[in-house]
Amino acid sequence: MREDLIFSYERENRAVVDDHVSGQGCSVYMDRTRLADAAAMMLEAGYALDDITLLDVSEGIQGQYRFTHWDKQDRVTIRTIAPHDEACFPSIAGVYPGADWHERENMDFYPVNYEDHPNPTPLLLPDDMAEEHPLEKREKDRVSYFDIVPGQKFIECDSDHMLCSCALNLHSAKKDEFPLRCIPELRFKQPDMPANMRLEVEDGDFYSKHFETTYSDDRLVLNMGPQHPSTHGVLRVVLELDGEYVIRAEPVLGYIHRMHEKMGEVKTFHQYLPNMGRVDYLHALAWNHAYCLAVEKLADIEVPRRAELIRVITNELNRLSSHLLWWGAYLLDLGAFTPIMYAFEDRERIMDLLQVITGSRLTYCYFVFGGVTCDVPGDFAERTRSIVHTLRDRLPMFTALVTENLILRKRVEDIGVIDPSMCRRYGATGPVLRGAGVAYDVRMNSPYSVYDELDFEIPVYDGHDAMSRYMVRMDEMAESIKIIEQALDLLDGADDGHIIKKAPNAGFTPPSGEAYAAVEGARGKIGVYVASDGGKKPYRVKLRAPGFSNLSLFAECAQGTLLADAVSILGSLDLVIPEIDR
Amino acid sequence: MMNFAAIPEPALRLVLCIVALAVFIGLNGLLLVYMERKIAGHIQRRPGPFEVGPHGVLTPVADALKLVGKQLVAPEGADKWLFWTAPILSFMPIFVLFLPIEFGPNLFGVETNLGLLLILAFAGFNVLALCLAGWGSNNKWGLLGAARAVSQSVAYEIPLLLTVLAVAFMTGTLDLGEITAMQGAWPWQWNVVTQPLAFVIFFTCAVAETNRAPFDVPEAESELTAGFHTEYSGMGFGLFFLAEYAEMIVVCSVATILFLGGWKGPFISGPWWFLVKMYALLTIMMWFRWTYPRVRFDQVLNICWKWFIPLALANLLLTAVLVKVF
Amino acid sequence: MTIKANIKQTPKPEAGFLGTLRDTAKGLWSLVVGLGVTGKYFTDKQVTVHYPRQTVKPVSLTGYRGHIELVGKPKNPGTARCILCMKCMRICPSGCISIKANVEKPPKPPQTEEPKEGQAPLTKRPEPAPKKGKKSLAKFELDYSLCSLCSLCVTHCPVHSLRHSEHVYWAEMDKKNLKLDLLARLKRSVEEKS
Amino acid sequence: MAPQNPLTPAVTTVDSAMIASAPVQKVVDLCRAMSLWPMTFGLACCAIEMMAAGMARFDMARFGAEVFRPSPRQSDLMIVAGTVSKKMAPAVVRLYEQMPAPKWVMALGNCAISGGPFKFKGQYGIIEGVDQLVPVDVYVPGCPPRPEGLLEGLFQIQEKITGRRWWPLPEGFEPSPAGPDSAEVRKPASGEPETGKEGS
Repeated sequence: MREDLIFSYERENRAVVDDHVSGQGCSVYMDRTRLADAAAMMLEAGYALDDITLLDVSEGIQGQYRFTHWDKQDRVTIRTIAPHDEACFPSIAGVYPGADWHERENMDFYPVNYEDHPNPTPLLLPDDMAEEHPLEKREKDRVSYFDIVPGQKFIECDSDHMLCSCALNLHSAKKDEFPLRCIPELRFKQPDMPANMRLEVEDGDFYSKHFETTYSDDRLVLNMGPQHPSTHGVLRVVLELDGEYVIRAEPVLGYIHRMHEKMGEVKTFHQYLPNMGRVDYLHALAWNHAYCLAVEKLADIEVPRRAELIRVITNELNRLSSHLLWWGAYLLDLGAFTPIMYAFEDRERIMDLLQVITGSRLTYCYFVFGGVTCDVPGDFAERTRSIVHTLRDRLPMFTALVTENLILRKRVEDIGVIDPSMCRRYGATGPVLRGAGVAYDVRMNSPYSVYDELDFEIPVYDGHDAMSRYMVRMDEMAESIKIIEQALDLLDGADDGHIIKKAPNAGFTPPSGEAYAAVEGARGKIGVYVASDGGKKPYRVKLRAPGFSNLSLFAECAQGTLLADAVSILGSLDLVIPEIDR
Repeated sequence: MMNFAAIPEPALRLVLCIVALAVFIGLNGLLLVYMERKIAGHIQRRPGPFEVGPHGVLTPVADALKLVGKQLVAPEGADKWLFWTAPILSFMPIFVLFLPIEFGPNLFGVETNLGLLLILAFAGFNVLALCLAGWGSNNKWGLLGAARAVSQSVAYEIPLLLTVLAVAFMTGTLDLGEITAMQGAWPWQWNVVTQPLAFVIFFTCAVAETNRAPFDVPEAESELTAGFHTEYSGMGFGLFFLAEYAEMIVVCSVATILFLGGWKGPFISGPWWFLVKMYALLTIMMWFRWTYPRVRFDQVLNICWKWFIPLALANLLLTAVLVKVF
Repeated sequence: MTIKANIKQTPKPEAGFLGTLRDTAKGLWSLVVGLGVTGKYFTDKQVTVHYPRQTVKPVSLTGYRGHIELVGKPKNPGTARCILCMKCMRICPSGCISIKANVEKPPKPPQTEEPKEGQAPLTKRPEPAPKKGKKSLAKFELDYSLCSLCSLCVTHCPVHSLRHSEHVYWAEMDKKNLKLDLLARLKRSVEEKS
Repeated sequence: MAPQNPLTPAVTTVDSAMIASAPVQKVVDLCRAMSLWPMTFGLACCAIEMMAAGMARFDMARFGAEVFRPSPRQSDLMIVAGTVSKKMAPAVVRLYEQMPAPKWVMALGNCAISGGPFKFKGQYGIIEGVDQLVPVDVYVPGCPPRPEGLLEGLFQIQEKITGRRWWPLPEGFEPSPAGPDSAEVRKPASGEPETGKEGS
């Protein structure tokens, strides 16, 4: 009965607007056969792909494709469902190349297939875990989708929203025109290649073997990572080199996959908080913030103004420390050893300050539902002011030592050209997108917290190259200082407590529902999707990591560059690998 | 060191000289390692080695002894013969390089009127060693590093030679002793005044020749892990390390002789002036390393072929004309 | 709403012959400027804290959370305030706290067990069900190697029986030593003081 | 990294020394302790604190340990800084095997010690403690540990090599957190105040 209902929703291509409830803009339910066309339409309309989430409910596996428009304040989710015994979706990687990784990730975690996927290999899990699907729910754990989203929350969209017409168009086409072939043995398909053309590889692991498909005498296949100084952790990039030129690059992920999404389902809402400090340990507070915002949206918690201000201040301090580390590490990639030392000097000061209130130096667990764990001490404002002043005074030194340096400029100018269309296709956000000349910042486009009361600029550079991304981050540091100072001024007037009176306690169970919250992290748009069935534990947590999308364009961006430039591009994307692998 | 000119027998003199040089290179290597780490530390506002011995002076000694005591590993599939030849080959020619250098009045190993040529010729050996190291270790990073090293060294030898030639034109000799002798004690009597461009080019090329930052592309840490010596452990790595520092000493010595008046200096000339000048140049080299980002590999070659060689040629031409005119 | 985007032009090398020349000159000068910056810092004061001889305490260690510790009662510092509500154990995300209680028969309040259990908390006991008899803390173990220092146990403790230690200089050669018996630690710290 | 069980531990056989004389051994050990070159090998959060320990404020260089070598062949100390996933495990083992003897391993942070916060029932992706793969010499707990913790770990490795602690104890240093049993073992044996194993 219910199953009928959910499938009927799809057949009718209903658009549902529930932004204020779940933070997802409008949701469109459609039949999975039409997905590829819908994606093409979305791309044409200028939407960028945020992420692809799967939700395992008793009706089947629901695919949620989240799109964002950069200019309109619009977030669209296309939802489609596939029954468990026929879990197969058409791949939209042909339209949005960024979907490639999202789909591969989903194939790792769920027993689903994506038809016509260009490269159906495991992404995050080791290749010998192909038969295990850790996020697949047991039969008895599954709940109905309507337990998560009660029927009354579906509000029909009667507007002339683009998607409604898009849905109508699709509806008018006959269903038979989009046949879906479900091939269960789709995974691990080796590309068809004549045997004599295949390079015989005796050693190397699954990924190297999978990578080396064509035969050529003068090509060198090189494994950069998982232990390599410039991959900032354990990213591995398989490179095909012709001399020093990169012919093909393929990042291999999963070396620090820490099961964050699985942990979301086995821990309670509170217990999941410390994980948020460890997804992206350089801008941990942004993840704290996104998760708390999502859960607060779910449980309809209003956060006191003072708490919001503290959140903004600490968040921006954290952004400063993250950018400082990036600056140093990037210069380290480019071969300068000293800048990172100067950057850490300032970073240490910021970390000392954050440590006073959060208790740790980088893996913060400071925000809780309804506020922050503790109020700032009395001398906090004064200390913060003096620290950001010191930093502001040092920024010109950074410019003199590095930004204007001839050698650096030659290393970053016109390197790693990423244009807006590429960002759209891959879903890149953050400084990568702003370095491509697109003014998109979650703080500006869909303001959260108290950002809309503050006066600051979103630096955007139109150069599309590594230099632009570099400049965006350098300018953002100055803007963060501005934000902090203004928020500190406002903090004196706000004395409604650092946390709501009846803060959720250990037995906290938010009502069932789903919520999505996005914040602007140092690396881009951080999105947290939480679905709850009314239990103590989240039913599903999806973390949309900006680095994941940003890295996915590396393969295209690095093609034809020099090895040294590839390193420079990797650095300019500002990667934190645990965030990508989650 | 002692006055070698007083010893008549060339053979004995040579043996003594090599022993003295070995000590000199070893001591200077340790000193340079210490100096580099201290300079790096101070530039980065930290003390650098500090606790091992007073102000950490024993740290390089500990490093050296540790490297000696390390297990030697040759990777599977490496050409063992080439693999172990390479570090030795990189270190051995260093002795020859030191022989004609005149550290003080009559303080040199071999008196030869082709000293400069000898140094330039044997400096080329190092490339061979790096090439063998990269090729022999059966490592892709090593191979890339070796390829970079070869093309860089070959390219930079040309402007180096051209600038040296300019000085040779002026002085009319290739004998390092004579070149020193033709310069005066005071800075304005040094060749650097008449050949400033040559000095700049020579010094930059010297930085590149010794694979020092910002031209350290063959061992670019963030790109090629450790470049040609990726697979070397223990003393194999130690020898490369030592050879690099020894070469730095050689190029700075040559620069001192060619452009800065060698052991001559104001007030009391002598070997101390030589050491002061040499160490000043070494300090500048280290200062470069801890300030600049690395130049990209193709840019390294571009700088050489498109800037240094034409400039050095022009300089040489001008020198030739001027020498002819005056 | 005063957030606005500021679209700027990325600095590019100047065009034309003269521009290139100017650019090159500026670039070369920038190299000298860079040397100047590092040269200046060379002579500057160092920022290093010479660790074992000096520590960053107290200013820069404020707030740092070490592993958790039990807090003794104000009057009886050798006994933990703990009321055995087990909230900390339940909320701990990594399950690093294990608590064992002694259940005694109601008629005999004085302790007959080992001395380290101390007195059963008699004053306020809102949480545990008192029907079965008095409970007293027999064991409070922390497997620090699992802890994520999230402070959830500390903030959720109803009687403030937990705090973070300042014990941050800690390294062990044996993994077993990372399991702490907090009750024994509390005892010891009291003994040391007296 | 051929397909193998991710839990295959590393091979730890070492050739015997060429010169086996006690005084030589002592000097060499001292040199080794004072020149522990770590490998540039960051895994996760703790890697940032490892970097912080190398930076100006804490400056590991003071103890001769700042030469972060990117190649395992030239390093003496592997600092496992972060969570070791099953996918990464073969690489960790391989890196350890690539290091020339004598070599030491420090497990930095709770993830490397035991899986830390990422250990839960039914976990599928991480190795619960790097000591299952490679022999660990010193454990530095914390999530992440402060850079001082890393320095203490370094001192302990030096102590393990040479048999004594070389540096004074910092102010407010707590000798035996684990309890009297372990303190017993740690009592300074030779009478010198800074000897023994109190650097826990």
